Amino acid sequence: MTDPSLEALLSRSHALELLHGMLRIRRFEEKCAELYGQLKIRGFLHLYIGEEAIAVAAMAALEKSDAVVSTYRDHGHALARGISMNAVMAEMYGKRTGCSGGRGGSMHLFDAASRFYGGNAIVGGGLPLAVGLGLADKMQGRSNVTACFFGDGAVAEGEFHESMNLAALWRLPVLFLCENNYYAMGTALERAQSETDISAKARSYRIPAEAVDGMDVTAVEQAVRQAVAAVRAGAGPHFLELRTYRFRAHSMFDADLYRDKDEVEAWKKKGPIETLVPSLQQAGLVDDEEIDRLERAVAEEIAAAVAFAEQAEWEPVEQLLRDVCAPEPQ
Amino acid sequence: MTDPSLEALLSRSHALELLHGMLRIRRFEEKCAELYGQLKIRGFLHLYIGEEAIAVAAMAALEKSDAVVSTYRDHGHALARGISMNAVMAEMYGKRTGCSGGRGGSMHLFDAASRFYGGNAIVGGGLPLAVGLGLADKMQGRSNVTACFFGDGAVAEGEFHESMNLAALWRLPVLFLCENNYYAMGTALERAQSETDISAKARSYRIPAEAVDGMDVTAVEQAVRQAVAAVRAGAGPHFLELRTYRFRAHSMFDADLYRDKDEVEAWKKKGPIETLVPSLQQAGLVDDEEIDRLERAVAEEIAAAVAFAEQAEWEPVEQLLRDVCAPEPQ
Amino acid sequence: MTAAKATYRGALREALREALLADPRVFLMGEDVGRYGGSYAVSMGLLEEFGPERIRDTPLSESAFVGAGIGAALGGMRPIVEIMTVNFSLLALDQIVNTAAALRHMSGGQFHVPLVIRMATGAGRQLAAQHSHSLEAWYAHVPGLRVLAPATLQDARYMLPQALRREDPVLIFEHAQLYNMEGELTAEAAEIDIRSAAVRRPGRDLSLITYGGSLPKTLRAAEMLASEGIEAEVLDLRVLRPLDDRALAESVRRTRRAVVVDEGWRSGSLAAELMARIVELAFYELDAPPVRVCTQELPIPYPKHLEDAALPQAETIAAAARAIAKRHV
Amino acid sequence: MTAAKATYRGALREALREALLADPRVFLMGEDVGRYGGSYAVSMGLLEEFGPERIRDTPLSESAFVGAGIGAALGGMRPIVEIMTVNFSLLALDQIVNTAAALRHMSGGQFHVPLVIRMATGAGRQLAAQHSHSLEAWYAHVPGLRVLAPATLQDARYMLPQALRREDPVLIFEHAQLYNMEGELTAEAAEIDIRSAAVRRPGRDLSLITYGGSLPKTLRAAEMLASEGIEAEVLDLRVLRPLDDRALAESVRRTRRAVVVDEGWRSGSLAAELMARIVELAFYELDAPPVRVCTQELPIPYPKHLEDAALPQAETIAAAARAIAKRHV
Ligand SMILES: Cc1ncc(C[n+]2csc(CCOP(=O)(O)OP(=O)(O)O)c2C)c(N)n1
Ligand SMILES: Cc1ncc(C[n+]2csc(CCOP(=O)(O)OP(=O)(O)O)c2C)c(N)n1
Ligand SMILES: [Mg+2]
Ligand SMILES: [Mg+2]
Repeated sequence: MTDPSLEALLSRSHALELLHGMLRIRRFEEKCAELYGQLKIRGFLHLYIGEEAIAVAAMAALEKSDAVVSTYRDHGHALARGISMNAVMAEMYGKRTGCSGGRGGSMHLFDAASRFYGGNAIVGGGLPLAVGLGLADKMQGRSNVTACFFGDGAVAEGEFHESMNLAALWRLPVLFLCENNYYAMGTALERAQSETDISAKARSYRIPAEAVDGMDVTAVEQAVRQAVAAVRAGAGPHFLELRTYRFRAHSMFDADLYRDKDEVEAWKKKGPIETLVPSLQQAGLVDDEEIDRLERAVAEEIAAAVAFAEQAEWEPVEQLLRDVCAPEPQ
Repeated sequence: MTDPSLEALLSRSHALELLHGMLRIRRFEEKCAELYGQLKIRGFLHLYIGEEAIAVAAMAALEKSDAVVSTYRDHGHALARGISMNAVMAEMYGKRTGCSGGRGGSMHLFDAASRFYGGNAIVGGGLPLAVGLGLADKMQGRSNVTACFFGDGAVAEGEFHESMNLAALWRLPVLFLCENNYYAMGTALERAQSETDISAKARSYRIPAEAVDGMDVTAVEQAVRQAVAAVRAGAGPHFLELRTYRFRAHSMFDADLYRDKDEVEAWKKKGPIETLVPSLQQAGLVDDEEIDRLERAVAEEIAAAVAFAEQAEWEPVEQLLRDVCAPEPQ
Repeated sequence: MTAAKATYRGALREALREALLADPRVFLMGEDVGRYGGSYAVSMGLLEEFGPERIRDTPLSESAFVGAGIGAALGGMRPIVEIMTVNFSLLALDQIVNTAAALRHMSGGQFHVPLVIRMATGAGRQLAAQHSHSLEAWYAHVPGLRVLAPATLQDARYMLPQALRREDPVLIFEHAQLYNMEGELTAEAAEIDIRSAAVRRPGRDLSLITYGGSLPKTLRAAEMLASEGIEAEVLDLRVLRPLDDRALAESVRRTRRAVVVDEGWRSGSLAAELMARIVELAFYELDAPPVRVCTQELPIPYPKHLEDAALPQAETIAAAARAIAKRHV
Repeated sequence: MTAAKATYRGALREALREALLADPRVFLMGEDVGRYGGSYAVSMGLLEEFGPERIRDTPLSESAFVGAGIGAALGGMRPIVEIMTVNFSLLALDQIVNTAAALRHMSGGQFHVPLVIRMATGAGRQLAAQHSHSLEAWYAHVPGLRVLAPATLQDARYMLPQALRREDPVLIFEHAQLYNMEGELTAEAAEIDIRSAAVRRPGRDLSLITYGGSLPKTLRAAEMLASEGIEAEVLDLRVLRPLDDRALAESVRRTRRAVVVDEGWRSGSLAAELMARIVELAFYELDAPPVRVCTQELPIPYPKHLEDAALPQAETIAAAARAIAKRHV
């Protein structure tokens, strides 16, 4: 695959694709929040709203044969990766047609077909997994890339350190994508890290690293494309710190008392959809009608997904113990 | 306490003290190896031979009220810290008069009187402990320093990362002393770390760090004194990488097949005693007689320690369950 | 005896406040205990009252901050470390087992670790496989630790001061399903110890033995049984290590029948240990084999009907009891 | 049937060699498995034969390299991860419990983890508190895992290929006291499965139930008992999860008396689970309460006389057996 030029990236149809991708996530999650209020979705629900540019741009830069490792904040990654909205919504409901058979719920979206190795509810828990996926690719001479998402909070965990070192030491084809939204639950980055420049931390393992404006979908896509190309070419792991912000509370249980209202409002203005739409409009690439059309398409997709999830069946209780282990060989 | 001048450090009596300290460790461990062959000492035995300058110089720079956290390679630290050789030798035997009541053996030397918080057989396990000791000192407004020893191998562990960050973030009075002997068991540093410059790794947490020739007892003492002064003055944690080499195998079970004989021989020539003695002789500060006197004193101390350990009693089996928990309050 | 309306969460918070007020060596440390107010809102307001030195938010680094708690205890403080949930405690297990629990013995009694570790535990909130563990049995296996499971408001309120009086590590498991529990809290702390089990409901026909989040379910089961003429005694273990053999033996010898209820996975559960002890203490006095009601052996699934089916419920407890109960015909 | 002199260590090494030769997806990864030859010399010589890609030394980072093993298994490899000893496995427990064991169920059956993890376990070599754990019971508690404890040369040699044939994580516990064990090794692999317990010595008077490093001690105890006229059956569990209930029930129903021998600390030991199962499976057939011989509840001390006193020994096993055995008068 050749690297499309900046012009191509900015081409109207591609821009609309990215916008569409982000709107799908945004509206899907707004719906999820509503469904949570209606007790249709239960457990923990972590919204990605505000961070959509990262998932959409990163997935655009990956191949189908690449692997993705996600976190508990995984709806955006899953949708952008191409898991059908029906399957994701059914999973949110816990229905058997969900992308994890209903077993996982919001934090545990999985999809073998798109090599989506899951949501992970243990902060930092996905990093060693990504290292191993990269190791398997390298040992088997495949030119896949494993993209590993994690938050700024995960950077403090020991598993981050061990995984960075292993990936760098063995020059594994892993792309680390740190979604730095400046908070781990209620703990601000500067109260969690002695060194708040996360990409500098990554470089201390001799991993090439760069900080990117995570609100700028084009900037993210370009950075990910370059990094993916380098990783695929055998340059070893790469690291991107994607600076972003979550517009909503950490989870549905969070009263969000630890962030300044002004800070939140200021970031919302910088949002990935909030900034892309006017810039496309100014460049004359979209008009209101086009936006309406996209919004309608998204609304329809979501309505269909809700209907799909609503009508889907529950897994019968008799199957509770299925898939704990493989059936005993005879 | 004021910082003694370099001249003072190099003064004859101090130089002899350092040499004496190193000889005590060297000869003590040579004796231990012999006793291991005689099955007097059992379990694991990790010799510090070659690394004596670090323990001796570091302890010289610490106050009695400071705390020390060690590793399973702890004989040198314990002796230099001032735990009596009798108590250490009795512990090697597992006798009740040992510095840990005989319970711990070689890897678990403890001494409350000198705030020696022990040998630790889990690589990296002492680092969080040191952070906590520093935290207690800081919260209680005491100007103590906690000196934390660990090997190059520990640097790869997650606990290293988490501890560095916590100490730096909270500006705790901890002095990290990494004894880089270039091997973790049979694994050479360059096959364990993507970044082999350990002091650079420490700096990535915003901890002031320096690499020091760990074979030069004077250089180590000077570096530790400066670092201790800074830590005690409230500058937060400091880090020293002390470059050294172990002359013996990792443990008594190790056939030492992974190191080049020439490499070992070359390092032996750079040994801390091997280099200090001729330089003192050249400077006319010691003569052969003086060295003999030191060696005899050390030999006597060791002989006494062996006799002490030999005649010491075993803990009666009836006391097996003592000190698992405090006695139940009435 | 005055009694006031309270919640389990509020009782825990009051206990923390009291401890912080009473002893300057006490501090609380953990992820999001401060600004956020605790992931289960237990420490809400304490940062404002006691400041960031004593209500200390930590980075996500379970091993280091639990180890730092151990070190701080050694250094003369009385730390209370909150591990957000038992699920994340796996990352700190090495520090707990190899340092906190072992240090006193290993050092020949020279050092000890007066540390309290609190954590939420248990399933029942549809949090799925990685957030629904009940690993109390693992901790109760480790010599050197004391393990508590407050299942009532009174215990939530008064176990902590007792724990802080100990010279060795004490782990307190707060079942996540209990935080919202409401009830009356009396000022009677005198009866609270951290050594003994408590009979929460007397009964002569069989013993239902449980702890923590399973207590309310077990009490419901006992009511169901009572309406059928079976008088079940409910024994709340309260202390999971060391277990109160006296209370266990006393109850089982009297009722001669026992059902152990435990949210842990069946194989290797704490219930197994209780079954073993019942047999060791009262084999010849049993009129029926002791039985256990545990969580089924699978990672906890997200959907409610499957989660419910996986966990012990009042109905399954009652059914197990019926199967072995003495009938008054 | 050909038989050759061999050691337990050599049998393990042969199994590794065979696996590496048979399947290019198999590789061995862990601390010092390569240049050093394995801390217990199990993999000595394999680096020279198979090269550093397939005999892969790792940095000291238990969580990451076990997690990398899980990822590599997901990516189509058949990794064998060596954790040097069970003591360090605590640092990798999160990956094992929350990822390896849970993934198949949590993903609705889409992903599974064909990973083998080997580790040394147990005490008896005067390695003191932090290097003497026996935590098999913890792993045997976790749904999604299979846990093996080879106690014979034959099992050391032939369990691995069976483990590698499985689609889910298999943990193999090698007791450190067994590595030097010598004996005859036959080429008969056919009888080796990883589902069933094995009677290592038949007997009618009582069942001694054990596994791993306690098997030799238990067999010695059985000999002592035999010389006194008590014929003890010795059941080697071999598979600690899932337990072989059939074999357990069969043996205990026949002998009507059982002693469980387990190097774990008594409270919460695997022995507790076996006691519970014996009662569940055969309560009415028991002629005496089942008893257990476990490790005493303390961090293992260094001196030999204290370590010996802490651990199960042939004498203490025999004594426990005598106390409940049927006498042929
Ligand atoms: C090991 C572990 N510790 C604690 C938690 C509880 N927890 C869940 S999310 C979270 C914050 C993570 O922050 P970050 O990595 O920045 O991701 P974000 O939520 O901002 O996307 C915490 C503390 C957890 N899930 N896992
Ligand atoms: C967590 C842990 N993993 C593995 C081991 C086994 N082990 C003991 S010492 C050692 C090497 C440590 O090397 P280093 O930190 O460089 O210290 P050195 O022995 O060189 O002084 C290893 C792997 C251990 N004790 N703890
Ligand atoms: Mg964040
Ligand atoms: Mg080293």
